[in-house]
Formats: sequence, C-alpha cells, structure tokens
Amino acid sequence: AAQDVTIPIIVKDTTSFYWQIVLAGARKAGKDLGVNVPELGAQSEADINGQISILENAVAGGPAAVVISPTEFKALGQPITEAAKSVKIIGIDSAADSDAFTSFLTTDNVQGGRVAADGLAEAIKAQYGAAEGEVALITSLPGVGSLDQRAQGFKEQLAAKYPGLKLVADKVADGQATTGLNIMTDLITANPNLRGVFASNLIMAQGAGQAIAENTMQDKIKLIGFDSDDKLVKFLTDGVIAGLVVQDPYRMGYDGIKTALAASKGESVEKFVDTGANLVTKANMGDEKIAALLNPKLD
Amino acid sequence: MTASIPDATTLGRPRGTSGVPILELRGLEKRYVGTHALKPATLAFEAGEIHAIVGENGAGKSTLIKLLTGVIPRTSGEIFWEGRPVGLATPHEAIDLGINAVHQEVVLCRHLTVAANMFLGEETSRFGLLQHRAMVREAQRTLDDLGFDLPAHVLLGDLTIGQQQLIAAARAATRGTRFLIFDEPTAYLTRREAAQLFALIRRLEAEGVTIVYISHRMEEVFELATRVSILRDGTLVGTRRIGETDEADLIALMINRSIEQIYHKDKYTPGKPILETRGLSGPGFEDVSITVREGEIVGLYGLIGAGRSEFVTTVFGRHKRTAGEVLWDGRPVTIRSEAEAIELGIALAPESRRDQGLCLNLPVGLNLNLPVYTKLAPTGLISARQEAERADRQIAGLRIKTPGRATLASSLSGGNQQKIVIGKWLNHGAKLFIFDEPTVGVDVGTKAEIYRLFSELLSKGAGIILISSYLPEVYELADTLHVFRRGRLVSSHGYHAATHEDILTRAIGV
Amino acid sequence: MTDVTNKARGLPKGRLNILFGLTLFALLLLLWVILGFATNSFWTGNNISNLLRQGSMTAILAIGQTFVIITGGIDLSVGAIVGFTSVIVSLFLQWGLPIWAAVVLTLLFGVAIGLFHGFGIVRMGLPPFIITLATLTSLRGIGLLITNGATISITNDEFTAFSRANFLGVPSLFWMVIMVAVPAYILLNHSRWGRYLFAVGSNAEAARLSGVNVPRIIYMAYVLSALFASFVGLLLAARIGIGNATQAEGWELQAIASSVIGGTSLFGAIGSVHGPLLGAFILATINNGANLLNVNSFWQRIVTGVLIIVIVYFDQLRRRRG
Amino acid sequence: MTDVTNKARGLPKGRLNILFGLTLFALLLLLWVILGFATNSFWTGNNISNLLRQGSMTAILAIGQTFVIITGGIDLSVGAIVGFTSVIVSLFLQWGLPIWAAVVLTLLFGVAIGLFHGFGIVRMGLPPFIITLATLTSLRGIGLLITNGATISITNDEFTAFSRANFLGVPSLFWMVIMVAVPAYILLNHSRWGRYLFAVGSNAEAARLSGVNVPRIIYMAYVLSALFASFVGLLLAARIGIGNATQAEGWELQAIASSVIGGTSLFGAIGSVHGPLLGAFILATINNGANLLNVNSFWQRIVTGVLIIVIVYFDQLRRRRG
Ligand SMILES: Nc1ncnc2c1ncn2[C@@H]1O[C@H](COP(=O)(O)OP(=O)(O)OP(=O)(O)O)[C@@H](O)[C@H]1O
Ligand SMILES: Nc1ncnc2c1ncn2[C@@H]1O[C@H](COP(=O)(O)OP(=O)(O)OP(=O)(O)O)[C@@H](O)[C@H]1O
Ligand SMILES: [Mg+2]
Ligand SMILES: [Mg+2]
Repeated sequence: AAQDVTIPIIVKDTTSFYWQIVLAGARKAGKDLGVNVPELGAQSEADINGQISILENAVAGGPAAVVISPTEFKALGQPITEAAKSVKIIGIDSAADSDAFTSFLTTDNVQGGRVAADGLAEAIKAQYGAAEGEVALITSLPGVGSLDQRAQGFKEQLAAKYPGLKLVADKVADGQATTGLNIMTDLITANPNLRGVFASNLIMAQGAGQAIAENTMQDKIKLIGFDSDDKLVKFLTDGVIAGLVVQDPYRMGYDGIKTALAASKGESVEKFVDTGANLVTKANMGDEKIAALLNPKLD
Repeated sequence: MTASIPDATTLGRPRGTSGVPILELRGLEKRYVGTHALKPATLAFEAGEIHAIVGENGAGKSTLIKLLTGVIPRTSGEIFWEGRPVGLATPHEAIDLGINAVHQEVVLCRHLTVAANMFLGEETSRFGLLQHRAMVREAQRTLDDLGFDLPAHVLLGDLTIGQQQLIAAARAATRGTRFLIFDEPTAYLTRREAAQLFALIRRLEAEGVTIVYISHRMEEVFELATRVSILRDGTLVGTRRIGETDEADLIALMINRSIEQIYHKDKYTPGKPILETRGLSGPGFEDVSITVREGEIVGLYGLIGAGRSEFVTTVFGRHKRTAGEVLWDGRPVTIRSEAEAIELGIALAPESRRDQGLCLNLPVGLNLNLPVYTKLAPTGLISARQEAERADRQIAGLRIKTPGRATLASSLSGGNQQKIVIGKWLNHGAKLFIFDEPTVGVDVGTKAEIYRLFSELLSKGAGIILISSYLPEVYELADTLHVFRRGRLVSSHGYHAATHEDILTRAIGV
Repeated sequence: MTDVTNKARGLPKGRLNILFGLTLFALLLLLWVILGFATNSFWTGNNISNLLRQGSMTAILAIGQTFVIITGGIDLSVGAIVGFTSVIVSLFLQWGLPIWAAVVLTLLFGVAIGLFHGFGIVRMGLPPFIITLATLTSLRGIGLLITNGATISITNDEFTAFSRANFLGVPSLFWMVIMVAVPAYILLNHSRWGRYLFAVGSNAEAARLSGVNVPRIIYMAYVLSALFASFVGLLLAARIGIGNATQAEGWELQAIASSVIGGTSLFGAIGSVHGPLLGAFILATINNGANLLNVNSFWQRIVTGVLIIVIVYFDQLRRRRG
Repeated sequence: MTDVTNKARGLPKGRLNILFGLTLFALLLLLWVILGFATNSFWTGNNISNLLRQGSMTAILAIGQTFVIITGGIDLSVGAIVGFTSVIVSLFLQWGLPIWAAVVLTLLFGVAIGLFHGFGIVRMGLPPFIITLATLTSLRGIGLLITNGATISITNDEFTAFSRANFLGVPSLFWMVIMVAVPAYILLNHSRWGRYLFAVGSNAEAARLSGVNVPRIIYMAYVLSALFASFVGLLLAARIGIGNATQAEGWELQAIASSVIGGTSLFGAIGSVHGPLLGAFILATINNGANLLNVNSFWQRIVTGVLIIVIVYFDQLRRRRG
C-alpha cells in the first residue's frame, strides 16, 4: 500500500553527476521507505522554463509531496507557491523566493564559495609561505544561481580575509570541459604569476585540472574544485588539485524524500537543515566521513 | 522630339506608318567581366511591328532583352520609350511601362498554381484578402480564350516544360502589355503548341502590341516578322524588312559565312544491331520495340508527353522497366543504373540542360569531363594535365564560346550551354548515342556542325537515337523514324518514306 | 540541400496540405488517447492547461520560423532573441516603465533585429544561416553583458500574473498562440504578401521579374520571425518572472523541428500555419507524456529523436505517393 | 536558401579560391601580429602550442562538415557524435581493451552513424537537417543513458598522454589535423570522388545522368563527417581524460561557422579544405586572444558574432567583384 505513495524529486540538471548522486540518495530512500520516487529534472541548470514545466507536470500527477531543487531563486518562487497549494513542497540544495516550503535541506553555496577561498589560501600559504599572489575564478555557465552564489562567497571571503590574494581573472565558460581547459591554459600563459584557481563545478574542475596536468603546473598553481568524481579524486591523489569542496548530495536526496514522506503524513519536520560543505584535501581524504562523501554508493 | 536623329545601322526606318518609335535604343551597351556581351547598339522598334532578332549563340540576344526589361543594369547607352528617356533599372519599371518578356529559360514558380503564377505581382484582392476563386476563374477564362487546353488550378510544377512555356506566354500577354518580347519561345514547344503560340502572337499584333521575337528557326522568322535585326558577336550588324531578305542572306550576316546545307546527312549501310528493345514498358510508355544498328540514326517523333524521354531514360537505367527486354549486341541485359548504361557504351544527352544536363555553378571543364572521370582517373586520382587537355579539346572542337575551361557554366549563353550537354559525350567512346532534343536553342551554324558530328559518330560505327519535337530535323536526319503517341509506338517509317502530314497525323492521332 | 531528397517537389500535391494537416492532427489525438489510457492524470484539466502552456512558446516561434523557411531561409537566432528580450523587458520594468511601454519597446527591439537580418541578407548578401548564427552569438553576449551574467527579477506582479491566468478556462498563453496564429494564417494564405513569400521561396528570380519587391518580402519574413521571438521573450519573462540572457537555449532547433514536423520544406515554398502549431504541440505532448509516465529524461531525448525521424518519414512518403 | 543571396554564384571565380584562401591566411596572420603587439605572451612557444591544440578539434570537424556542405547538405550531429564517442572510447578503455582496439571500434561507431545518415537521406528521403538533428538529440540521450549522466574517467595514461605530447615541437593534436587534412585535400581536389561531391552539390540529377553514383557520394560525405567527428571524440577524450555525453555541445555550429568563414557555400558546390582550417584557427585565435587580453567572456561572444559577419561579408564582396 505504501507503494501508492508517490514523491517525485526534481533536480536542476539530470545530465550532471552531482545531481545523479542526489537522485541515487532519493532512490535509496524510496526503496527503504516503500515510496515511489519519479526522478525528474531539466537537461541544463540554465533551463528555468523547463523546470517550471516539469514541476507543473509533477503536481498534475497528484503526488503526496514534491522534493525540488529550484534552479533559480526568483523564477521558481511563484510556481512553487502555486504548487504548494495542492501538495507539500520540500526544497533541497538551493532556495527559492517562496515561503511555502515545508522544509529545506540545503548546502549553503555561498558558504561553499567561502570554504573554497579558505582552502585556496591555505594551499598557497603552504606552497609560497603566505596567502599572497594572483588568483583566478572559472565559472561553468552564466546565469546559474548556485554557481553565482559560489562565486559570490569566494569573492567575499577573499576580500574579507585574504587581502593578499588578488583576483586577476573572473572567467565564465559555456559548460564545456574543453572550454574550461582552454581558459585555464590561456590563464597560465597570460598570468605567469598566477598562484591559485577556483573552478566552481565538476566539469570546470576537470578541464582546469587537465590544463594544470598538461602544463605540469601543480607546484606553481593551486587548484580548488567543487564536487567530486573519481577523475577529480585521482587528480587529488596525484596532487594536481589542491582541494575539493564537497557537499553531501546523497544525504540531500535521501533525507529529502524521508522528510517529504513525514511531512505528507502530517508529521512535523524541521524547517531548515544544513547538509554542509567540506573541504577535502590529500591530507583528509582518508577520513571515513570524507571517504564516504567521495565515494557515494550509487545504486 | 527624337525622330530627327539619324541612324546609321537601321536601314531606313519606315516613317509615317506609326510616327514615333515605341522603343528606341541609342548606343546601348553591356559588358560582363571578360565579355563584351553587347557592343553599343542603336535600334528603333516601331509600334505594332513584329521584330525578329537573330544571331548565333552568345551573340547577345538575351542580353539585349534583359537590358530592355530591367533585369540587368546596362553599362552605357540610352533607352527611349515613346520618345522619352527611361531608366529601366528594375523589372517593375519595365512592367509599369507595359514591357513584358517571356524569357529564354522558363522563369515561373513551380510551387504555385498556374493561376497564382499568371497573377503573380498583380493579384486581385478585396479588403486586402486575395480573391482566390476569382483569380482561378479569370486565369482559366484567359487560357480557354487563347485556346490553350490547360487547367488553371494545378501546380505549375506538374506541367511539362512546354506547357509551362505556354503559361508564361499567356501570362505575359495579359498584363496590359504594350511591348512583348519572346526569347526563343518555341524551343521547347511541339508543332501544335507552337501553332497555339503563333495564334496568340497574331492576336496580340492585331491588338497593336509591339512584339520582339527571338528564334533560331528561320522559317518562324519568315512566317511572323515584319522586320528582322541581326546580331553578331555582340554587334548589331543590320536590320532588314522581311520582304527584302532571305534565309541565306540572314545566315551570312549572322555567321559571316554561308552554309549551303544545314541538314547534312551521309548514308552508311547499317551494320549489326547495337540495341534492341522488345516490348519494353516503363513509367510513361508501353510496349516499345525498336532496333538501333551501327551507322544508323533512329528518330523518335511525337508530341510533348508522348513518352519518348521516358523511354530513352529507362533504357539508360534512370527508371525501372516494368516489362519487356533490352538486348545489347544481341544479348539480353538488365541496366540497373546510369553508370551501368555508360559502362555498356550508352551515352545520353538529356532534354533539360538546366535540370538534367549541367552543373551550372561549376566550371565548364568539370561539366565536360564529368562522365569520363572513371576513365581519366581509373585509380581515383586525377591527372590535372589530362583533365585540362581534354576539356580544352572539347571547347575547341565544339567552338564553345567561353573565356576558358574554368569559367562557370552558368555564365555561358543558352546555346553554348547546350553544346556542353552534347559535347561531354562526344569523346566518350560510346557505341550508342541518345540525343534528346539536342539542338534546342542552338544556332543554325552550330546545328550544322552538330549534324556533321553525327555523321562522324556514325562513320565510326556508332548508332544514334535522336529525339526531336522539331519535325524537319528528325525527318531529314533519321534513317528510321518512329512516331510516339501517348506512350506507345504508333508507326515507323523509312527515310523520307512518309510525308510531314502523314507523320503529324500519326502523332496527333485524329 | 541535396536534390536527391527533393523528388517529392515535382509531383502533384494540390489539396494534400490540408489532408496532411488533418493526419498530423490525428496523430496528436492518437498520442492523447494513448496517454489518456496509460496515465490517470493526462486528461485532468490541470494537465491539459499545462500542456497548452508548455507548447505555446515553441508554437509561436515555429510560426515565425515557418515564414522564414518558406522564403528558403532559416532563422537560428530566435532562441537568443527570446533570452535577450526577456532581459530587455525586465530591465524596462525595473526602470519603472508601465507594462504597455515596456512591451511595445521590447517588440520594437525584435523588429530591429529582424530588420538587421533582412539587411544582412539583402544588402550584404550573407547567407541567412550565417547572419542569424552571428546574431545568436552576439545577442547572448549583449544580454549577458547587460545583466552581468546574472538575472533581473521582475517585481511587477501584474506582468507575471498574466502567464498563469486563464481566460474562458484556457490558459492565457494559449490565447496568445491563437492571437498570433490567426493573423499569421490570413497573412500567409489570404494576402498577397503570403503569396509572395511562397513565390520568393520557389523562384526568387521569377518573383523579381514579376515585379515582386523581393528584398521587402525577405525583410518581412525575418522581421516577423524576430518579432514573434521577442513576443515569446515577453511571455517567457512573464512565466519565469526574471530576465536572463541564457534562457531559451536550443529553442531555435525546437522551432525548426516543429515547423518541419508540421510539413514545412527546408527547400522553401512549402509550409502552412497549422503545421508548425501541430508540430509544436506534438513535441510538447511527447515531453509531457514522458514526464507523466516517469520516463527517464535520457530516454525522452532518444524517443524525441526517433519520433522526429518517423513523423517526417511518413510525411515524405505520403507526399511522394500523393 | 534564398536565391537573393545567391547571385554571387553565377559569376566567374577561377583562381579566386586560392586568392581568397590567401587573404583569409593574411587575416589570420594579421590577427597574430596584432596579438603579438598587444600581449607579451602571445608569441611564446607555449601559447602557440596551446592555440594549435585549441583550434585542432574544430578544424577536423569543419573539414568533415565541408564535405557534407559541398553536397548541399548539413550535419548537425557532429557535436553529439564527439560527446558520444568520447563516452564509447572511455567505456572500451574501462573494459580494459587495448588502445588500438578501443580506437578502431570507436571509429567504426562513427562510420555506422554516418551510414545511418546516408540511409536516412538517400533511402528514407529525409532532409539532412532533420535526420542529423534527430541523431543529435538521440545520441546525447544514448550517451547519457550509458553513463547515467556521469562521466567515465580514463585511467589509461598512455591514452591521455597522447594529447599532451609534442612531435618535432608541434603538438600531436595539430599533427592529427595535418593527418586528416592532407588526405582530405587529395580526396577533394585530386580524386574523382571530390569532383563528384561538387557535381552532386551543384546538380544531383545531372551528376546522376553522367553516371555518378549519387547515393554512394552522399553516403561518403556523411560517413566522412561522422568518422572525423568520432576521431575528434577520441582526441577530446584523450585531452580531457573523461568520457561525457554532454561535451562538445554546440560544436556543430562552430564547425559550420568555420567552414563558411573559410568560404564554403551553404548552397553546395563551393568549398575547399584549407578554408575551414583557416576558419577554425581564426575562431580559435579570437578566443585565445580574448583570454590573453582578459576580455570579458561576454564581450568575446559579441566580438565573435561581429567578426563572423565581417569576414563572410568581405568574402562575398570579393567573390562578387572577382
Ligand atoms: N552573367 C553573365 N556573366 C558573364 N557573361 C555572361 C553572363 N550572361 C551572359 N554572358 C555572356 O554574354 C554573351 C551573350 O550572351 P547572351 O545570353 O545574350 O547570348 P544569346 O545571343 O542569347 O545566345 P543564345 O542563342 O545561346 O541564347 C555570351 O558570351 C555569354 O557568355
Ligand atoms: N516519373 C514518372 N512516373 C510516371 N509517369 C511519368 C513520370 N514522368 C513522366 N511521366 C509521364 O510520362 C509521359 C511522357 O512524358 P515525356 O515528357 O517524357 O514525353 P516526351 O515524349 O519526351 O515529350 P517531350 O520530351 O516532348 O516533353 C507523360 O505523360 C508524363 O506525364
Ligand atoms: Mg539567349
Ligand atoms: Mg521529352
């Protein structure tokens, strides 16, 4: 009978590894709790209209509750308020301009940007003796809320805590690893004194990491990435990358469904949960908790 | 007034008949890059006359027409309409004056209906909405009135080229036209359609429309025209009243030499059969049995749509046969593709140079060599030298008027394009040559040359199938003449064994 | 494009267009019936409203695109125009302009872009593919520059409420489709300019020789396409409540696909208004159905690709037989 | 597309192609000289290596695309093929296949895709735009399905080392361009199949009646394009060390743009091998230069769009005068 309960989860972009981990967590929760969990999502984090349509369709299906990660703060506000009139809405990962959420499980992306800044400063200090020098930022796509927040947190933290670190380039790519790679190689060429880079998502970290490996610059340029997969973990092990900011997408998915089920039954749930952002370096990657984050169980 | 200006080239403009010439050119000139297409020409068209223009391929006839209709800009010179200078920079301007033309290549819209084409640019509408039905009715009335047996509501693309040409003529005739130009209108018409066209022209003449008529067919010129102007190499070499000249005179003026005999024919004793069809059927024709022997010209005559082109293209492997047999050198063969036909030794010069014959935006040289690359480059790699040599040989041999082999085929005059269509097969070493309307738009001089080439091919033991809708041509050249009607072979005749009238009767089928 | 695929052109078609329209409509109904059986939620009023809303924007783009394709051209910029004008209108509203003024000014931007395309094609002799590709690239850049890569929020609730409103039980977005389609239909089939669009696509030289002002017709087609795209930009801005230059990525291909599924020929001179409408709603139905059936979104892509091939193939077959 | 833009075709060109190639080359050199003055780092060996690497993949795609465009078609699927084959080869390597086997199998996938395109166009009578658009959509879906939206890491260092290697001081990626371009040049200009490509693009019916096996030539063009794309997929996988189905998005438009900048006519029958090469490296130089000059990436898009218009415009002018 519990299988009749449907709780769809809507992510920002089904074509990215990060969101696949979220979905994996949700899938597991569905199995554990006996809930039917349709896995929905747009095909790009920039496709706001697509996500609105998916939300509309999901609500039309008459689910018990909906778990959603809004792609854009303002744009999803009204549709979510609208949807909340008929079902309970649980937000994960990012916020939206609506107070109709029953519960929220988020990583603070601004905080993630700050963690990245800290990690970069530390790595530069370890190499050069002081948190000083030129740094750069590579963003995967323009107009994506979470990426903008990471950039914001990163820049704020630099300004507030590390006046010695000068942001010399703030590049926006087109979502392609190759573009990230090309931007990184050109940054290396154009800025011989570059000491650090923050590549603020998985794909950019892969591209930038490859550029550093190609040019064997790992001792000169410290790279901080965001999120992880085995490619980046290998880079980390090999010392190509100085650190990764890692969230807990699996838990977000799992707890999202769990909370939604509870809420749909009328149980009271916590309004805000911070699932945290951690800096992973070569030094701490062996820790049990971190290792679990780096190798989420996907099936 | 402009009438007092003396004129060197026109031979005494007839005065008094209708006063001021309706259209007058003074020093009109057109240069293309590398070609002086029309050298300064001065000429006056009298109101109400039928003025023929003749000249070799590439002499500049179409160029002159395009200048008069605002299709291309002129390099220099002046044009006067009823004594007033006019710009004629756009087709619109020409149409507003009442100047219309039926251009050499049919230029209408295949995707629109006949009625839509006839009204294109002059649609009738009420409150901004098109009067579809009224226009179809009106177009149909016009067609019926002209005696053209054509429907107005079908898509133009569904008609044959000849029928499209008639529509183009009907359309030009009904637009408040005062000055109407026909650029080789009969090239794609059968005799019957040509007769319809002539009736239309006569009627327009009676209504006082001035007509300019371009043709390579001398008898048409003599049948219709009141005066005739001759162009040679872009120069206007003279104007004659029709009563004061004859065919030989015009030809001499056109090509600067005389031709004693256009239809050149040598008789060879036919050898072994090359190709035989037995009860062959396919799309558009049924149960056709013919034999082509070495040294023989087999002519196929018929009205438009009689199925001759379909028959030969099926033999050539373009369409699938549905019944019957093809024998090659006495052995039954199945020809599945054009490449297989060529491999056997068949060459086909198709009827429509624009749609089937030429790659217009490619160089002349490539067009000439296209069927022989398998021979020029057996390994796949091309020898640039051989390629060039062969192209140049063809250009020289056929006297194709072009700046060089690298020139694009589209910039050649219509007749010269036709020479490429034929020429690309001549040195191909085929045994059987199929020429479908080979002399469409070709000038008399070249025609004579082409017929001489036929003889040469025959002397080497080849056989020829000649399709022509121009009866004198097949009549004079064919050793055996087959008449087609509605997809069937209705009669066969030996050389000069039947009269013109006999053959026509068979083709029309009383 | 290649002539090989082109044989269908020469054969009689006559009234077949209408018939074909009907067949596509039958296909759409068939999809709906199947989905009605396969899911409980398809035939709910809510879902039908959703479906109508979801297909609306592509439908309007596809109609504009069809005008361009009929002339034998293509407009790759429509997606970028949508994103760009969503930014423009948000900006105007942020400045406090009244809605009508913001709307009119934004549409004027659309017209200007269309004029630019016409200019590039007619005066500069650029291939439509290239000039609209260039506009695509540049417009996204300009939009990003204006917003500095961020989004502009629209605080004017009256403006955003519009996209969710219903009128006579039908979503206002779908009314907008009707508002565009009806004049478009009259223009294409019952006015001389429509006739000239076909004539230019069929044989521009013949049209010119008949006294048709070919450049003006080309301008018209591209202006309409860009105007419709900017109109969609308005609708999108109202729907998502923000202006963002990177929105509507790839919508140009969706619009072209809708148009072609609806029977428009990329060689020009063949097309209708109802065709692209049906095409757009078929695509929307595929997506909607896949969501309702909980089909993996990766499978959705595969299915869409396959369906495009199947539908266009049967269209070709039918025409060839016709 | 529209005939209006098409006047240029009728005019004689002769040797102008070569001249035009030279002029594009001059433009490229000019850009290089300017960048040499504007930045300190442009003329460093390292940067030139980077530049050559950056332009390489688009260049190879553009050559394949050119073959297709010469026949009068278009191949929208090349970007998707690159992404898809990067997944395929990663998978093969993950299974532990030796490099040569993984490479050969992946290229065979490319050939199969090209054959499918040929089949769709020749046998099913689909417009090239539609069949390749459908493949684009479906291939991305299949790739995502295989990887479940993730990336496959390539742990075979020998394979990834290749993209970083140099030979005679020139990046191996650029050697790959040469390896593709030289046979492509011979095929296009010195073999009869090259002549046939042009003939089919100019008038398929005339080519057919001259004994050209038109379907085979169409198959050839699409197979080459897809083969080159799958080759680029290999290079991409080697370069970024992962297989990911969403990579190379939009590269089809880049390839087409490179080809057209290089003088290829979208109406068919006009094109070369050196043109798209130069086009690709001009685009790469614009991006590289903008990065070195630290130009805002939004401006980069605008500049790219404007430059495309300017370059193609002057190309048209030159031809028209010619
Ligand atoms: N667009 C063009 N560009 C360059 N040269 C051209 C162009 N059009 C025509 N010509 C040249 O101008 C000359 C005159 O051509 P025109 O078409 O007027 O000849 P014509 O007398 O009509 O011949 P035909 O009897 O073969 O139709 C020819 O040498 C031709 O090659
Ligand atoms: N693909 C086809 N399938 C079926 N019928 C066809 C096809 N093509 C043409 N036909 C028909 O075959 C008949 C023969 O047409 P065709 O034009 O070849 O005759 P023709 O004797 O060569 O006349 P001409 O060359 O003078 O126009 C016509 O009735 C035409 O409608
Ligand atoms: Mg002529
Ligand atoms: Mg015929």
